[in-house]
Amino acid sequence: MRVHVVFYGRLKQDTGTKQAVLDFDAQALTVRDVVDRVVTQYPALRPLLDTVACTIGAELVSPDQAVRDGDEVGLLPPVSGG
Amino acid sequence: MRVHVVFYGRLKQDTGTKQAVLDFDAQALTVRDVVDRVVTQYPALRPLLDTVACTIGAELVSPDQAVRDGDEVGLLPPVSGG
Amino acid sequence: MSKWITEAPLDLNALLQETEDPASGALVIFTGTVRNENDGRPVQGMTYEAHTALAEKVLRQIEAEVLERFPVRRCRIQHRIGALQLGEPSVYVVVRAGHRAEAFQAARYGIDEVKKRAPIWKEEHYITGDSRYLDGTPLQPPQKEEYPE
Amino acid sequence: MSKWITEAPLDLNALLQETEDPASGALVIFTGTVRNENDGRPVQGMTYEAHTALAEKVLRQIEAEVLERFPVRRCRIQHRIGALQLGEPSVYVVVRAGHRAEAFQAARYGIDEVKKRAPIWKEEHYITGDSRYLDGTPLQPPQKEEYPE
Repeated sequence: MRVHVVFYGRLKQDTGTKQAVLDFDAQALTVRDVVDRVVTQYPALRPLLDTVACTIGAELVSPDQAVRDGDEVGLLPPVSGG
Repeated sequence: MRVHVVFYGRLKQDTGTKQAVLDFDAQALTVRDVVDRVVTQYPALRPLLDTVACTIGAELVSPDQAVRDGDEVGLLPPVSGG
Repeated sequence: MSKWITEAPLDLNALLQETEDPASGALVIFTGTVRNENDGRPVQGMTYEAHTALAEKVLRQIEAEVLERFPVRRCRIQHRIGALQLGEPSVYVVVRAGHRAEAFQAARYGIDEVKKRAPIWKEEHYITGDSRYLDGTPLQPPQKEEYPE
Repeated sequence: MSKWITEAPLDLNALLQETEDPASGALVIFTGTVRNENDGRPVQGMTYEAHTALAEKVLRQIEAEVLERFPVRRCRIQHRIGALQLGEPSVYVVVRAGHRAEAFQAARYGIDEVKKRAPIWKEEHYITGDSRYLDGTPLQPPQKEEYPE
């Protein structure tokens, strides 16, 4: 399975990139699995995880949400609009 | 002494006029004296007096305020701007 | 066109330009507009009348009070008089502040005081052809102490 | 130009036209503008970034909530993204209601919710040449019950 990860806000600075493409061997995958892999690859994100929310497409999702092949998973730090 | 009285808002309807010119023989005159004369001339105003405020020129004045020859005295009903 | 009372249609963009302030991060605007009904009666339009000289003084005073009582940086108030059509703005209160909480509070205070203290009257015209002056708030005469003998 | 998230300069007059309503007598507008300093540091400009698809959904939700929770008749919210200069509006919340109390409350609710829930981020650029993402509010993940298995 291939998952596209997009970093928003300061997470782009923390990772040094806007997005990453991750490949998984697993048959079933959750958002939590994706986040675990992202943190392995970008350890700078670990201390921020408590405040990071995740999306699939236009939906906020919980860590237990299933991820399908080709999904775009967003990692969203605390928001500061307005 | 000659005093110009100007009616605002509903007081124009209650008196049927926008203004009145009043002549007084007195040497000294207060706003109260002017109002008394106005009410004599326009008895329809009597029940409204408790809620009417008075001006001389651009100033809100108390009933004890002295009125001079040529002053313009405004009679202002409750306000409803906005 | 006076800065406070005017017969011309109100110009929000002019008020926004006039109050421009790079140190403000929040802007709150209140506008009153003419409604198409009141107390269940269909309304056709509204005529506003003012004691213009006193009204200008009162609106200036309220602007100054807003700046004094709230930590805000700009305040402009403008009221229109004359015959207004449905939907037309009758009054603008524009407040700019560093942050939003005080901008909201100050704008609310401004319009509340305008309604209580500005010598302005509304005559409501109904589609039935008749009209009525709306009830309002009696103005308070000045306190005796302000006029020492 | 989207109705909720746009890179083009925001157009208040268009929002006012879009929300025109002859049964409303009160209009409250909140605007956020880019300030020239923050925490004592001189600011040169601000870049706004959004998760656009989610942000549009959230702003629409907030508009609907405003209409549901308050006795108001119109609500429009629009947020700009991209590079903004000092003084430029970043967000508009426009509320029309019969009367002013509810218009003020609803507009305040609208902007408070935008700041808490819209997936939008500010990067502040200082005149010293560096920049910083501002701290903010963590988004809440959906409750488990919303995704029954």
